[in-house]
Amino acid sequence: MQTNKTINETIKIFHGPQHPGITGNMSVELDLAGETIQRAKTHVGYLHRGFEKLVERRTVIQAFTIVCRICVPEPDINEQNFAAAVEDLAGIEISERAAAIRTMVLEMARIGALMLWMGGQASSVGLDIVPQWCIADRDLILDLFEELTGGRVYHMYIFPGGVRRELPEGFLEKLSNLCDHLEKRMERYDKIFFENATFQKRAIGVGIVDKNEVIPNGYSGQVLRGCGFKHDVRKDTPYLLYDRLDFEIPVRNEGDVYARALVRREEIRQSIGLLRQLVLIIPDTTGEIMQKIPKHRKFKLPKKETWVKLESGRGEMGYYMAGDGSEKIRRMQVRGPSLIHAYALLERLLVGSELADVAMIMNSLGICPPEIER
Amino acid sequence: MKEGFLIEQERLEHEAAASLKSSGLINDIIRYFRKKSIFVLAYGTGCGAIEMPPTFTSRYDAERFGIRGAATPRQADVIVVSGYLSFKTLRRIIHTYEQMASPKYVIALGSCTINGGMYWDSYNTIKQLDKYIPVDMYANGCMPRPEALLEAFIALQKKIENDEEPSGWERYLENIEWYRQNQRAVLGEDIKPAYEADWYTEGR
Amino acid sequence: MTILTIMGQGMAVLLFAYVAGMLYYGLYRNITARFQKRIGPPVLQTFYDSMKLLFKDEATAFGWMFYLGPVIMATGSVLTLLLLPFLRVWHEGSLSVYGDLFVILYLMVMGPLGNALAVGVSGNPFGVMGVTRGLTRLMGLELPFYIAVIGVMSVAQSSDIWHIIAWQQIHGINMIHYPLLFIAALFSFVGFMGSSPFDVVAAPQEVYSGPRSEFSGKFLGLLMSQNAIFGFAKLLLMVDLFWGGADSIVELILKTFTLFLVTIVIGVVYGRFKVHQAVDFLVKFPTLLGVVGLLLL
Amino acid sequence: MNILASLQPQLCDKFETQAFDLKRDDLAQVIVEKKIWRAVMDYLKEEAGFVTLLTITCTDWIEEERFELNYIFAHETKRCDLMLSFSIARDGESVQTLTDRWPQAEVMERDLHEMFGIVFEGHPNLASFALENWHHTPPLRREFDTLAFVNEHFEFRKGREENVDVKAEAKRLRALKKAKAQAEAEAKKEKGADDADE
Repeated sequence: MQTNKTINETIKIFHGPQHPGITGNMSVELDLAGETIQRAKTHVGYLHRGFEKLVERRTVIQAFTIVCRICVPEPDINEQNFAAAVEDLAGIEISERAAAIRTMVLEMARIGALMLWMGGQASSVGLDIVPQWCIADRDLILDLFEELTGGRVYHMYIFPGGVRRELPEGFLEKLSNLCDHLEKRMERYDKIFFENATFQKRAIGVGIVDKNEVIPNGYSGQVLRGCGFKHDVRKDTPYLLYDRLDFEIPVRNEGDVYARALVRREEIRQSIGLLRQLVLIIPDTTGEIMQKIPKHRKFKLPKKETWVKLESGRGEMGYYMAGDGSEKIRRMQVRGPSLIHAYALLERLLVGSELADVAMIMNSLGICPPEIER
Repeated sequence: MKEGFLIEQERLEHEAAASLKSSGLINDIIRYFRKKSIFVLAYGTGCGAIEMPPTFTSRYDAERFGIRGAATPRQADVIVVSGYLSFKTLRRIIHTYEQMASPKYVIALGSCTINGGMYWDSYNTIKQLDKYIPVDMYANGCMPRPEALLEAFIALQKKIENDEEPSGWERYLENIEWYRQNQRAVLGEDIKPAYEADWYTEGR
Repeated sequence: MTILTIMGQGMAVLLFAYVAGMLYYGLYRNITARFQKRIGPPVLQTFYDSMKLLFKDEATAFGWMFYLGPVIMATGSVLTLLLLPFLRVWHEGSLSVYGDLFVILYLMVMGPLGNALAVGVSGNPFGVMGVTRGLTRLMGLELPFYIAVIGVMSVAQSSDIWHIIAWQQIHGINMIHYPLLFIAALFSFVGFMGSSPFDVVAAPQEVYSGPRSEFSGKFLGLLMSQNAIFGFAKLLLMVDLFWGGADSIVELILKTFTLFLVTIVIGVVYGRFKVHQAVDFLVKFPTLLGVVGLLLL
Repeated sequence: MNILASLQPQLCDKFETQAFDLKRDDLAQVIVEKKIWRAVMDYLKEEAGFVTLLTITCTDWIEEERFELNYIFAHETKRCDLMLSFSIARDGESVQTLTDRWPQAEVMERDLHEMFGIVFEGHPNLASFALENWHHTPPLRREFDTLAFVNEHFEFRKGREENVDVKAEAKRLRALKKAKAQAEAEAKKEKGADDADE
């Protein structure tokens, strides 16, 4: 009887898919009593394109062109994961130089994604000045990408066997100038955003993640590090050149929105530091940027299975891939961090918080719908 | 009391709306205002939505042309369909489009809206957007750059000012049967999005 | 003092307030854009927007109560404007001699009530939530503002705004004499103008666009025009109460725009509070200042 | 000491594993029979320290009439992953749910139910996940032909007037090139003959 009574007193609203406070095209079904959320349920599927089916129909090289579309804000992680899985199955070793360039691309993409997150998080508290600034700063990174790969958003650059193009002339110099610029800008963002009194008031103590369920439930990325766990795929199981680079894993203990924001701020700093190291390392690296790979129809994968993962801007992203001896991939499964964050975590965090916190919490989890439903 | 979208639907199906077709000074002035002020619905339907923030922020700054975001469909003039549409989103897009107040315009972004694009053999995306809702302007590419998006907006402004052909919402009213038939062909009989009322029965 | 002069003056004030409000809000967007490192819209953009909306269809039909809401709001703001002293030289032949601070304060609540009526009919949950937020915030906003107003009234020994202006002409403006009261009122004023950090009512990331969620076309255009007029009326009230009114149009524009600039600058650098945070803040800090100001009178 | 290398003898002693495939330093695959997978999983979770369920994948081996389910676990130190695989029949065989152990399994199992039609026993809510009103074959099964589905439900816009079939055009160009090369070769030959004559 008690439950019936509470149900009758609530309002049911759909936060999304058409809503300014939602991250991408998804929706959260909320039951509200006043402004407090009683129940929350995530709905996805608005972006389902059936990538896993499309990849099965294509040859390896054809599939390569569509995998980067799986996650829009940070497409390069998909290319790297796909390439790593194919290389693992086909037994291709990439050269040191290709690995260094890949590392650089991934770190640039990470900064871009974190800048985009900063815009979303700031606009969720109504600080409209921050997205205006930081999305323009992210555009400078996209400009470098355009020079390197020819594409602004989708690069299709990291290919199984290496990377597709040599660095243009003067690229590293521009990159180091960009690092200087971004470092200077970060001080401004500290003042206007991270140390802003209104943001602190809104973010501290909101969306606290239970530390006991972090590891078993597989939360990753900033959620993990915001709860005081010092884990990062780049350190735990180093891939590419990360074991040669020097960087710290930022950790905060509070587990709330503000802790995750500070972790991200520090991650941008660390990524800038990584890029600076790479600018020095890349000229000394050797090897062909592209290994010899079989031709289109002859690129066959053996009957084997593999699982690769890396650290994206939101958490650990993994690919499962199975070959069957033909030139087509038998099965590819994408496991993004958002799948767990948007369901197991978000639904728990929202219950008991207020409607005003929904956009804050969603942004701080970094939920990216296209990688949930592929 | 009927809900808003039901009234809108009835009006779409039974009654032809008055159009401001005849030219004259007053209509010129109205068209000038329409051209100068375009509210874009904040609905990122696909990957093209990633290029919307740059378009509306300080690098490309669409607001200098009078283009700004609007939160609800009631207030918006333009809906930007940014890329591929899955069935589930198409249902919401139709719903949203019918909630908007006329005159309203549709800008379709990316090659996926023209002929399926990358996802030509995908089982869950539609291939030609203009079979389901009328499109006023296409911006092609995968994905279109912010410049292309701005150009589409400016071309739309020109179209509004010159009042060329019947614009999309007029075509939608005239050919509502044809559009409905196409929509039903892919979505089934319930075009309105159906939400399963989950936890009331589940006992979670 | 004939009825014609009253009407003529009223129309002139209304027209001026409309034009000034539209330009101010246009400049608001433009100046904000400059802070955000971009060019920003033309100054007339708010005017274009409201005119375009006036020539648009509506997508909704909820019955006459719904249509009445914007009208009540517009009536409230026009009355507020007309009952406020406009220029000091226009004392004779102005409707404002009938006005009184109590009447004005009541009229200022009329807007949210009109909103509540219309939104209640539409039944949009976001709208209802926005109205609830607006009324909750109003409680917080009114407390420091009323304290400041009581202080000003008790100093001038009158609730007539003309007397308050006259007192300021003899003794100097209230802002210098009673800075604590002015600061208390300024906090509420920033909230009344709907500027950050108190813009909880129509927060797009939280409640869509709050009470306006269901309004489209002509109603939205009317609301925008109403907002411009009401914004100017609120500026006028603050100028009358604390800055001693104005003698000429130029002085009026200077004073009101300076005050407007303050809200712009505050709005740019702060985010949005939650409802209860906003009320908490207003009830604590500005109210305390106001009470101290009252005690120091 | 490598966690996976030390796990191998323990696991193989305790259970009848069909294979223990050490793929990389940080990845291994254990293949078991379906009847013991729950016990192996419990052992992995409680005693071997593989506490995190990362994902569940399914591969459709239609030739061998089986689905291969892969449960991918991560070690608590996050230094290595383990794939636990077993096979089920393509039709009619259900699997016990994992929602009682890991809450994130709920959405993964819903996904697999929708995409492959696998039934998970004891799952609280096998409602649709990404698709809406889908009455066709579950789309990720191999027998579902997405191109046929597309051709049945959609029509494509006609290409431009000057649009040419790429394959035919390539063939034509190749033939043209060949003919040209041949003509050149003949011309050269004739010229050579002429030269020789002179």
